[in-house]
Amino acid sequence: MTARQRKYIRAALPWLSAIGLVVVWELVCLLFDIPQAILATPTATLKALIQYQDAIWLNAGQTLLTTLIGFGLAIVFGLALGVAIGAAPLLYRALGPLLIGFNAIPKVALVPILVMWFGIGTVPAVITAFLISFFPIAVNVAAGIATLEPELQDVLRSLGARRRDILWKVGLPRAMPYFFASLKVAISLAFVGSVISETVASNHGIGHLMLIASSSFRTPLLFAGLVVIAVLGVLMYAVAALAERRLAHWATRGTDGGLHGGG
Amino acid sequence: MTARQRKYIRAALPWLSAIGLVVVWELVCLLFDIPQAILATPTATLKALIQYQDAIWLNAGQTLLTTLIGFGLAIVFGLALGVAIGAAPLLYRALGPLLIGFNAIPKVALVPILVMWFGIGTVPAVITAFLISFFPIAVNVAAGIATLEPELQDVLRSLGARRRDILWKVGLPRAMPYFFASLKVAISLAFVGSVISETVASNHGIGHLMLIASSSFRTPLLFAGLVVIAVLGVLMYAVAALAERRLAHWATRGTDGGLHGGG
Amino acid sequence: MSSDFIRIDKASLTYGEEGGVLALQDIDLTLKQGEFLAVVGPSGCGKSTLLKLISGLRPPTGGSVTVSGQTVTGPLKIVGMAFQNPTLLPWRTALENVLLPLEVVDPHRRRFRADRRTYENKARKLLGTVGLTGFEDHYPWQLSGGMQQRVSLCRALIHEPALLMLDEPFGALDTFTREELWEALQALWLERRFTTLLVTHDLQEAAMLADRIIVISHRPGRISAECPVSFPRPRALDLRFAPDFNALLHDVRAKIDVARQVPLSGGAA
Amino acid sequence: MSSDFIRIDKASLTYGEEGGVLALQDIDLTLKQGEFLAVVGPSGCGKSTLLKLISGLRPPTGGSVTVSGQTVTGPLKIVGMAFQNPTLLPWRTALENVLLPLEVVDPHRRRFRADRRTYENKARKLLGTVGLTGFEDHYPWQLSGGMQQRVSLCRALIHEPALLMLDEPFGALDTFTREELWEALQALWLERRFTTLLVTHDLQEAAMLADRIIVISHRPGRISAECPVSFPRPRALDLRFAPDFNALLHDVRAKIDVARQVPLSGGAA
Amino acid sequence: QTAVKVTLDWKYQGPTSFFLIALDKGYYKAEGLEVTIDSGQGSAGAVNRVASNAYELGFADVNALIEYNAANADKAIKAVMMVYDFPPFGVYALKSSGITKPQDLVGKTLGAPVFDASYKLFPAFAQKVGIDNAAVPRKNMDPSLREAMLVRKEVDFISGHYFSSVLDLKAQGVKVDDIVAMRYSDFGMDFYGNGLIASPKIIAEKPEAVKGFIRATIKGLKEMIADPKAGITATKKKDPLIDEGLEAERLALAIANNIVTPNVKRDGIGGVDMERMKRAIAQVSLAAGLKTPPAPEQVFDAGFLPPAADRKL
Ligand SMILES: Nc1ncnc2c1ncn2[C@@H]1O[C@H](COP(=O)(O)OP(=O)(O)OP(=O)(O)O)[C@@H](O)[C@H]1O
Ligand SMILES: Nc1ncnc2c1ncn2[C@@H]1O[C@H](COP(=O)(O)OP(=O)(O)OP(=O)(O)O)[C@@H](O)[C@H]1O
Ligand SMILES: Cc1ncc(C[n+]2csc(CCO)c2C)c(N)n1
Ligand SMILES: [Mg+2]
Ligand SMILES: [Mg+2]
Repeated sequence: MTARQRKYIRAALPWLSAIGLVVVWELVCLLFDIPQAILATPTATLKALIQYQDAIWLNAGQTLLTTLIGFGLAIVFGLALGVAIGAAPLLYRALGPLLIGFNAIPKVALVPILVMWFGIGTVPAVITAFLISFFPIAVNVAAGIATLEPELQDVLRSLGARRRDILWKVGLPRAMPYFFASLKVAISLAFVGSVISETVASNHGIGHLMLIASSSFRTPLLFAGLVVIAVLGVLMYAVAALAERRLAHWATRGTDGGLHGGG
Repeated sequence: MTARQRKYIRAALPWLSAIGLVVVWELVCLLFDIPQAILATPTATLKALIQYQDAIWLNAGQTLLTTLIGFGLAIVFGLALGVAIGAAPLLYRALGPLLIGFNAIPKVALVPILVMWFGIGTVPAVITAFLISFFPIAVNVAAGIATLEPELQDVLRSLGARRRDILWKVGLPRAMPYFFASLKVAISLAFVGSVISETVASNHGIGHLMLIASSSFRTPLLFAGLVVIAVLGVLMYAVAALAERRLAHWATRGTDGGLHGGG
Repeated sequence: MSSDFIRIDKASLTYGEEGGVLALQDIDLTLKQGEFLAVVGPSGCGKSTLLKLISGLRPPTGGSVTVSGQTVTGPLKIVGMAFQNPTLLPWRTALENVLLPLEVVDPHRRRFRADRRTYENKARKLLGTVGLTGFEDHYPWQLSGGMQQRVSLCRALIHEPALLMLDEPFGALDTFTREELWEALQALWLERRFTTLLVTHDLQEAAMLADRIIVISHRPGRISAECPVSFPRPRALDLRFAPDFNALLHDVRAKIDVARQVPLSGGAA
Repeated sequence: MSSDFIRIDKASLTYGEEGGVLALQDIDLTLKQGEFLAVVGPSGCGKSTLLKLISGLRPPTGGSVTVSGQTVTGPLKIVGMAFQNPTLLPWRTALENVLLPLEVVDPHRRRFRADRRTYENKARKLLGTVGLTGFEDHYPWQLSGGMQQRVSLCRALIHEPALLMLDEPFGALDTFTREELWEALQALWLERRFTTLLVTHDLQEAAMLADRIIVISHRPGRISAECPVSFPRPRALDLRFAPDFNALLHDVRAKIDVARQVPLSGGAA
Repeated sequence: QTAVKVTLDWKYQGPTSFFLIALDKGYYKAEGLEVTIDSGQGSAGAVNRVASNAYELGFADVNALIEYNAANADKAIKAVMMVYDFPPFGVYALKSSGITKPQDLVGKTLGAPVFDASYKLFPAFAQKVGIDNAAVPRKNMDPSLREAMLVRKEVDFISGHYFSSVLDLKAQGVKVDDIVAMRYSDFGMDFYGNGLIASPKIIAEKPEAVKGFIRATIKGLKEMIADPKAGITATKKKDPLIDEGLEAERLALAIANNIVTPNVKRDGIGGVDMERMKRAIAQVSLAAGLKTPPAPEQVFDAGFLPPAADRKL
C-alpha cells in the first residue's frame, strides 16, 4: 500500500462506516419487520429530510445557535472551574460532591425552573446546553491539572513563578489532551441539552420539530431530526478536532498515533 | 493551622458546601418568589423525603440497581472500545464520527424503540444507562492511550512485546487517570439514563416516582427524587474515587495534588 | 554584601512521612555571594535534594535555609536551575523552552511582549554557543539526550539569574562538547559572578570550575569533607595536566571513597 | 555460529519526512556473536539512533539491518535495552519495573505466575548488586537520578537477553559506583557472553569493557573510525594506569576530535 | 391461559382504574387471560406500542388513532371498545383574564404541549365556534409547565384534559370559581375520547381473547362506576405512590363528564355511533390536516363487543 493509497483510505473511512451504518439500519428495518411508526427506514428518513427541508433548515439553525452559545459558555466556565478544582484540592473537596450530585440529575427536570425565570424559548435551551456540557470539561481539565508531573511544575516553581504563571505555562498546556477529549463528550451533550430543552418548552428548534413529528406519527420526520442533530454534532466536533490538531499535537506524537507491537 | 485541624477541615468541607447549597436554595425560593409547583423548598423536600421514605427506598433501590448494571456494562464496553480506537487510529477514524453523532442524539428518543423490543421496566433503563455512559469512558480511555508517550511504548517494544502486552502493561496503566476522570462523568450520566428511561417507560424507580409526583402536583416529592439521585450519584462516585486512589495514585503524586506557586 | 549569601543551619530533609527516607541530615553550609561551589558524592546521597532545599522547592524538615538574609519558605525568584533530567516542556520547541524564564521572571516578563524579537535573538545566540543552531524549532523529543541537556542549560542561564544551580548539566555530553561548555560557563561566570552550585560526578569538572568542593556522604547525606580549589582564573584546559590539579583530584577522590562508607552490595536505606 | 550476528548494510535513517534530520548515513557494521562493541561520538551524532536501528525500534530509511540471519523489520525479541533516559514506568515500583521483561519475554512469561517468588528473588538480588537493596518498593519518582538509571540497567539484564544495548548506562553515577558496575557487568559478560552494544562518553569505560570501539561522526552520523581493544580479560581497574591503555584513550580521543569536524559554535543541522 | 400485554396511555390514575379492578379481582383470569397492564407515556406512545406488537392491547385516544391510521393506512389499528364517550378535551382560562366565551380567545395566546389532544384539535374547535384559528398565537410547553404558566399569565389560556388541568389549577391555588372551562363537548363537538385499541395481530390470531378481555373490562368498568372507591383501592395497590384524594376527584370528574354520558346511559358502555364517528373523523382530519381520512370502519370495530344488553349500566 503506498502512502497515497493509505491517505485515500483514511479519508474515505468515516464515509464508509456511515454508509455501512445506513445499510445495517435499512436491513434491520427490513429483516425484523419493524413498523415504520417506531423506526423509520433510511429511505423514508431521507424523503422526510427532503420534503421538510425548509422547516429543518430553520429549526436546525435555531438548535445550532443555542447549542453553540451554551457550548461556548461551557468551555469558558468548564475550563475555569476545572482549573480551579484541579489546582486547589480543597476546592475540589468542597465542590466535587455537589457537582457530581448535580450532574446525576436529569437536566430535563430543571428546564421548568429555567422557564420560570427566562420564559419559553432560546434562553432555557442555551442554559440547559451549558449546564449539561460544562461538567465533562471541568472534570477532565481538573484531572489534567491534578496529574501534572511535579517535575514539570518544579521547572516553573524554580523560577519563583506565581501560581497563575504555573497554571498558564504548564498546567493548561498539560491539560490540553484532557481538555480536547472532554470536548468530544461535551459537544454531544450540548446538543442533547438544547434539544431536550426545546422539547420541554419552545416553539423552535429540532427538539420542537421532533416532538411535533412524534405526536403526529410522522416517524420519518422524527428520524430526520435525529439525523440532523447527529450531523450537526459531527460537524461541530470536526471543528474541535481541528483545534486539537493545532494545540495538542505534541501529545500524540507516536509514530502515527497507534500502538505498534513487536513480532 | 496544625495538620490535624487541616484534616478536620478537609473532612468537613463537602458537608459545609452541601449545607451552603441548601441555604442558597431556600433563599432563592424565598427571594425570587418561585411557585412551589415548580421549585420546592428544601424544607418541603425534606418533609417529602420523610413522608414517602418507604416508596423512596424501594424506588431508589430499583434505580440504583439498573444504573449499576448499565454502568458496569459501560465500563466494560467503554474500556474495550476506548482501547480499540485509542490503539488503532484507522478504527478511530471510522467509528469516531458515528459515535459522536450517536451521542448528540438525546437518548430519551431511543427509549420507545427499546420498549418495543424489551417492554417497559428494568431492561430499557439498563440499556439507556449503558448507552448514555459508555461514550465518555471510551473517549477518555482512547485519549489516554493515544497520548501514550512513545518512549514508554518503546520500553515494551524493545522487548519484542506483542500489541496486547503493550496495551496491558503500559497502554492501560497510562490511561488510568483518564479513565477515572471519565468515571465521574459516566456515573452521573448513567443515573440520568436510567431515570429518564424510568420516566418514559417504567412502573418503578426514581424516574417513575418523579413522574407520578409531577403528575399529581407533589413538587416536593419530585425534588425529593432529585435529591435522592444526587445522593446516589455522590455515593457511587465515592466508590469510584476509592478505586482511583488505589489504581492511579501514581499520577497525582504532587506534593498534595494542587499547584503551588512561588512568592 | 559579599558575605554569606546562602546560609544553611542544621538543615535536614526527610522524604515522606516520619520514618521516610532521611535524605539530608544536619547540613551546615554557607556560601558567599559570587562563590562557585561544586557538590560531589555517591549516587543517592542527596545532592539533588540539597539544590531543591536551597532553591526553596522543598522545605527543610529541620533547621533553616537563609538566602540573602531571608529565610527560605518557598521557591526563590533569583534562581536559574538545570535539573538532572532535562524536563523540557514537550509542547514547546527548544527556543520556546529557553524563552520560558523570560516570560515568567521579573523584570523580563514585563518587557517580554514588546521585546520578543530581542529576547529571541538572545536565546538563539545562547543556543548557538551550546551548538544547537538549526535546532531552535525542534521539539524536545526530536533532540538527542545531550541536546536536550544543553537546551536545559540554556534555560537556566537565559535570564541571568543571581543564583545558578546546575545538577549534572554535562552528564550526557561527550568530552569535547563538555570541555567547550566548561570554558563557556567559566567565561560567563567571570563576567557576571553569579553564585553557582554545581552537582557533578566529574571531579575534573568540579576542580576546573569551582572555588570549593564539598563532599556529601552516603545516606543520610551530611557534608563529610570540603576542599578549597585555589587555581587562578581563568583556568585553561591544560590545567588538567598540572600535578597539583591531579593531586587535588586524588584527594577529593579519596574523600568520596570515605564518604561512601557503606559498600555497594549492602547499600540499604 | 560465531560469525556476523549483526550485519548492517549501507543503512541510513532520516527522522521525519524527506528533508528531515539525516541522523545516520551509510552505516556498514558487523558484529560477531558475543562481541562487546562500544560506540562513541559527539552529542547528537546518532548513537542512540543506531541502537534503535539495530533493535528494530526504528526501521532504516535506506539499507538493511540483519540480526542472526534475519532482516530486521520490527522490534526483536532477544534484546535487553537500557535507554538513555531511564524511562521507568511510574506506576510500578523499582522491583516491578525490573520484573517487567519477565512478564513479557518468552520463555519467562509462561513461567512467571508460577515462579513469581523465584523471579522476585532474582530481581532483588540484581537490585542488590547495583546497591539498591531497601529501595525495591520505591516508586521511580522516589529515587535519585542515578538510582533510576541503575534500576533501568537491572531491567535490561534481568531476562538474560542475547543482545544487550546500553545507552550511557552509567552517565548519572559517581566514579566509584560506576567502576563497581563496570566490574559487575564484565563478570556477567564473561559468564554469559551476550553480544553487547555500549554507548558511552566515557572513553575509559569503553576501553575497559569493549572488544572494539567505533567512533561516529558528527551529523550525518557515519562510522568514522574503529579501534580494536585487545587487553586480555578479565580487565582489572588497575588497567587504567597502564600506558597502552592511556595510549588507546588518546588515540580514540583524537579520532573523536576529527569526527566532530564542525566546531560547536557553528554546529548547524 | 393466553398472555396479553396492555399499555395504558398514562400512569395508573383514577380514570383507568377499571382495568386494575378487573385485574385485581381476577376477571381476566376467569376469561383465560394472563394480563399485564403497564403504564404509558401518552396516547401516541400507546398506539405505537400496539403498532409495534410490543403490546397486544392499549388504552388510547381514538383521535390519535385516527391520525395514526391516516398515516399508516396499510397497517391500520382499530379500537374495539370506547370508554370516554365524551373526551375530556377543552381549553381553560382564568376569570381575571376577561375571557368568558370562545370569541374572547381571538388574539390571546394558547399554551400547551404540541402533543396535547385538546391542543391538536383546537383548530376544529375554532371553526366550530367561528373564530380564526390563525388569530390565536401558541406557545408550546411541557404539561408540567402549562398550568403554572397560565397562573403566571405567561399565556392567556391553556388546553388540556379537563380532569387534569382543572385539578392542577386547583393545586396551584386557583379557586374552581376562577376557572373558565370550555369543554369541546359542550360546544357540540363530536369527538370521541379514549378507547381500547387492539393490534391487528391479536385481532387476527386470538379474537376470542379480545372478546374475553372486553367482557372482563366492562365488568370492571361497571364496578368502578358503582363504587369509585374500589377503583382507587385497586390503583393504590398497583402503585402505592398515587395520591388517593386527587385520584378519587379525577375519577369522579371522569365518570360524570366522560364515561357516564347521556349516550352511555341510553346505549350502554363500549359502543360508538358510526355516524358520529364519521363526523369526528372529519373534524380531526380538518384539525390535523389529514389528506386521506380513514373510514370509520378502519377506526372502530364493534365486532368484539358483547351484546348491547350486557353493556347497559
Ligand atoms: N520524591 C522523593 N520521595 C522519596 N524519596 C526521595 C525523593 N526524592 C529523592 N528521594 C530519596 O532521597 C535520597 C537522595 O536523593 P537525591 O536525588 O538527592 O540524590 P542524588 O545525590 O542527587 O543522587 P544522584 O547522584 O543519583 O542523582 C535518595 O535516597 C532518594 O531515594
Ligand atoms: N524523534 C526524532 N525526531 C526527529 N529527529 C530526531 C529524533 N530523535 C533524534 N533525532 C535527531 O537525530 C540526531 C541523532 O540523535 P541521537 O539521539 O541518535 O543522538 P546521540 O548520538 O544519541 O546523541 P547524545 O549523545 O546527545 O544522546 C539528532 O540530531 C536529533 O536531533
Ligand atoms: C406526555 C403526555 N402524555 C399524555 C398526555 C395526555 N394526558 C394528559 S393527562 C392524561 C391522563 C389523566 O391525567 C393524559 C392521558 C399528556 N398530557 N402528556
Ligand atoms: Mg541527583
Ligand atoms: Mg543518545
